[in-house]
Amino acid sequence: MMKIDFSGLESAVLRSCPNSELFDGISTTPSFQIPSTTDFDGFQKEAIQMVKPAKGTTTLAFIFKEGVMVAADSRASMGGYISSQSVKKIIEINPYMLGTMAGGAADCQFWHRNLGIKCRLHELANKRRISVTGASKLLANILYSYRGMGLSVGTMIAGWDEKGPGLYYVDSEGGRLKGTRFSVGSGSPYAYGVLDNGYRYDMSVEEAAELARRAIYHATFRDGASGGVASVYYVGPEGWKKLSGDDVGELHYMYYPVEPTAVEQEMTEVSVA
Amino acid sequence: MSKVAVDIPPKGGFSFDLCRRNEMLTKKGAQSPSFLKTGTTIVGLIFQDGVILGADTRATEGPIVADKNCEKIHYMAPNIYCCGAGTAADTEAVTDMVSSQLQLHRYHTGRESRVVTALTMLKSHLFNYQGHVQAALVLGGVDVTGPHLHTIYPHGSTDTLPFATMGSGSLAAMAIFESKYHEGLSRDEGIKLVAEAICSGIFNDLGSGSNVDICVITKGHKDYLRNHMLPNPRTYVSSQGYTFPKKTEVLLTKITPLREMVEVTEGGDVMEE
Amino acid sequence: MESVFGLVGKGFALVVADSSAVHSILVHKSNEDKIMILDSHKLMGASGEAGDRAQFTEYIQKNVALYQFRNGIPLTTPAAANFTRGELATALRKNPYMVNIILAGYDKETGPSLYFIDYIATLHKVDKAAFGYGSYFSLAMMDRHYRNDMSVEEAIDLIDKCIMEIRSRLVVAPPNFVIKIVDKDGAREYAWRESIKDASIPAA
Amino acid sequence: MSIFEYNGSALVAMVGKNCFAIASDRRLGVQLQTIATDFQKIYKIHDKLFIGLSGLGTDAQTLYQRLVFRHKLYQLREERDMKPETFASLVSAILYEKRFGPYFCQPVIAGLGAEDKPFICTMDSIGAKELAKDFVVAGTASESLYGACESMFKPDMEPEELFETISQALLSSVDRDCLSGWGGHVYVVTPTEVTERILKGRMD
Repeated sequence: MMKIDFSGLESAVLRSCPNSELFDGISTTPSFQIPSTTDFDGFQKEAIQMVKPAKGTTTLAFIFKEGVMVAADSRASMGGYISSQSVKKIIEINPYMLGTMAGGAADCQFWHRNLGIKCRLHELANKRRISVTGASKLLANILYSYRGMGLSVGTMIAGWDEKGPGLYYVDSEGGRLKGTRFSVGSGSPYAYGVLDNGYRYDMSVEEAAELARRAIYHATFRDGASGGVASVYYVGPEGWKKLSGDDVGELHYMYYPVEPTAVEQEMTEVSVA
Repeated sequence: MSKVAVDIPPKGGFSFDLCRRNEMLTKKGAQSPSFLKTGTTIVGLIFQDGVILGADTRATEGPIVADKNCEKIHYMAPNIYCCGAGTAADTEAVTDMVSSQLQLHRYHTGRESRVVTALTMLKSHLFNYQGHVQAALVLGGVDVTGPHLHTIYPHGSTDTLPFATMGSGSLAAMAIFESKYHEGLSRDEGIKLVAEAICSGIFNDLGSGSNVDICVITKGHKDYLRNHMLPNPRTYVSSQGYTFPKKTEVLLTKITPLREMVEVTEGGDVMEE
Repeated sequence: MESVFGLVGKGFALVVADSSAVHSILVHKSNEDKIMILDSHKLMGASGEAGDRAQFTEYIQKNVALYQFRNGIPLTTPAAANFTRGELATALRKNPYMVNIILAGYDKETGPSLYFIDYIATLHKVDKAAFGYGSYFSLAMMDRHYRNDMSVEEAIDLIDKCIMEIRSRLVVAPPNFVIKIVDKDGAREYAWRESIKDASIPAA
Repeated sequence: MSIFEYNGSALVAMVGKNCFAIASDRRLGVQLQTIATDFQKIYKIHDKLFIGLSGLGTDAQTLYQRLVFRHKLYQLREERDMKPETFASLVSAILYEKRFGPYFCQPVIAGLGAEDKPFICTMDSIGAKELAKDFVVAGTASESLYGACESMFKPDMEPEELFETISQALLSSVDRDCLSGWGGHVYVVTPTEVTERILKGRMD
């Protein structure tokens, strides 16, 4: 069975811990069985095609004075078919950290859950919560170790630690960006349009929540692959709190009210035989 | 304007002017669409005093049953009928075309049409288009020279047989014919055998289904038994059907009353009547 | 990388287009005016392959003018839009023109109107439209702030927001944009929004 | 994505007690991007004959213009409106004429024939006629529409109940399709009047 050696990717900091098997969980990445095929690329191409990442989604997060605002839609689609309108795309890693889901649902859920375990192990080992920087680095390294094998994840790690609010963008191509404003998914350009224009650092929690909800709504209106419910989370000093989960169907008629007009009577001209 | 676009085709036949544009669209990665196919079991046999044709009534569009009760036994002449399998539009169009040519031929000769005339017209048309016109036909009829049964393949080749089956269900039907057919079948025996062959296609072949149509043609007389058998009635009839308490919300209503057609006859020098 | 967008305001219509002529990674020119004055009260913004764009828009302009000479009265905007769509749909050289069109016009009785015609000849009358990569950013922005009774100043402010957004978010953002307006006084150039300026050549 | 999914559409027609209803969604999209939410897909040929055209928007518009042209010629020649059955054959012939380079458009025809007997029929893109006595569906949401209509349809419904049934079928089906929806447009035609209604649906 061909085994790829990941040792080179171990992050040095964690390896130096004295008692190795307790931390074995942290350092080594769980290595899945690698398919014993000669034509590995061919196999992998079908693998990607088979579990074609449903890129249809809209997620966003931004840092502001009070903390981090995270929002996402809730639609999962496969090509033209809407497979679900109630997918939880904001994953609660731990009471102080959230991750967002874009790309493969299974990949995101599995690796976010895995990241939660690693953060817990870090707390037990070091008696203090892992920083957002540390957590996102952990995830980025894991994803990088599987680079080219077809994982599809585009996520944002948002949280609060000693240094205050933290926000990172991590994706399965190995990218990791620290930033104050991100949007991921097929609806992201629409969300950016509204987000960038309305963003100010000194916003209250309500204003920021409204801006996030509005950006998600506009993305679901224009992008066919986004829709369902706009869920908004706020990460503050005491950890995250879910602020709202409004159906975008109602949001539309709240933002753009339409009164049903009176019944119109219309005469047709006499159609002469 | 630059040119008056009168686009009535000069003399019938196919027009190919969209081909280049469609080719450009398929090159851009959009696959071309699939057409309505008749999966189909169609059969025919010769009995004592003539010919019996049979067909199922399911038309499919890929995996979807588009029509549960379509007609596959096409009228060609008072004494000739033709069952069609393959692309629904092709079978419909080619049988319509040849039936009108036969009618003109009858006016020209003042005699009853012959099955072999229809056969030659169909096969030469199909041959001209080298199988691109996807029509597989079972042609049956009784003319002055007696009963005739032929099958015609999309590329233009034909067989003359005492009993024949075509379409995706032809194997299932042929099994019945091979085991139970014998010379000199009576009318009722023939009808029972044809119905049994079609039923075997309906129940064993995915492309065929719903009901059994039969057409019995004898010297100077024909019985077209539309829906002779209904082996697959609808089983799930919800007794009280659907009622919708929460009415659909309507934004705009426009009612246009229709005038009765007014017969206007000019007075003055009305020529006839 | 090209973006063309437009919107209808109170008594006027605006068309905005980037002005870079690009050939793969090279920018031949950054003040190419892609919005054509079709006739006294019509603007036609076009994006797509350079060759097709120039050829097709001129062909339409000449034919619209021909109609005016022949019949003495100019085409209405809906008529010009339908004519353009018809030509696009039936053009069958090697393969059809690769050109997306935003057609804005002002007619006395019906006021301002904006038409969206894509390269495979789908025609639709709209209040706000956008083509190209820039459309992803500007469409949501326009949805958010657009009202159909906007004044020219408000519309220009919205256009500037869209241009800023494209410049900040689009990786290959075109540097310069031209804005043209059509209202009861006719079709004319309104302004340029340039972030890089060529060496100015004294007007010949 | 197949060419039928380029613009996205949903069409359904249903037969009631000597009346019929024809309904469509209102979205004009370019693949996943929504361009407009008031796109007209159902056209009136004459007072008692409507045609819905799903599939590629440009072909739907071209086909409509050609059908109206041929129907006008017929009116001039015969001095009467076309019966729905005849019109269905006309559409079938026009589609089949392009057998090897087809229009990517699936029509749904609904009309009141002789003695106001309701007639509905649909075709594939090369004119294979498919008459039905209960309902016909077309478009990207057709699979969901098949299910919804199959369960919701009852024979001989009065116009009000027919409107309610077709609207519920349309809205529930488009909610499962990314490419169609954004509101609904329903025509209910009885021998004495045509009622046109715009439905309030989900806009995501």
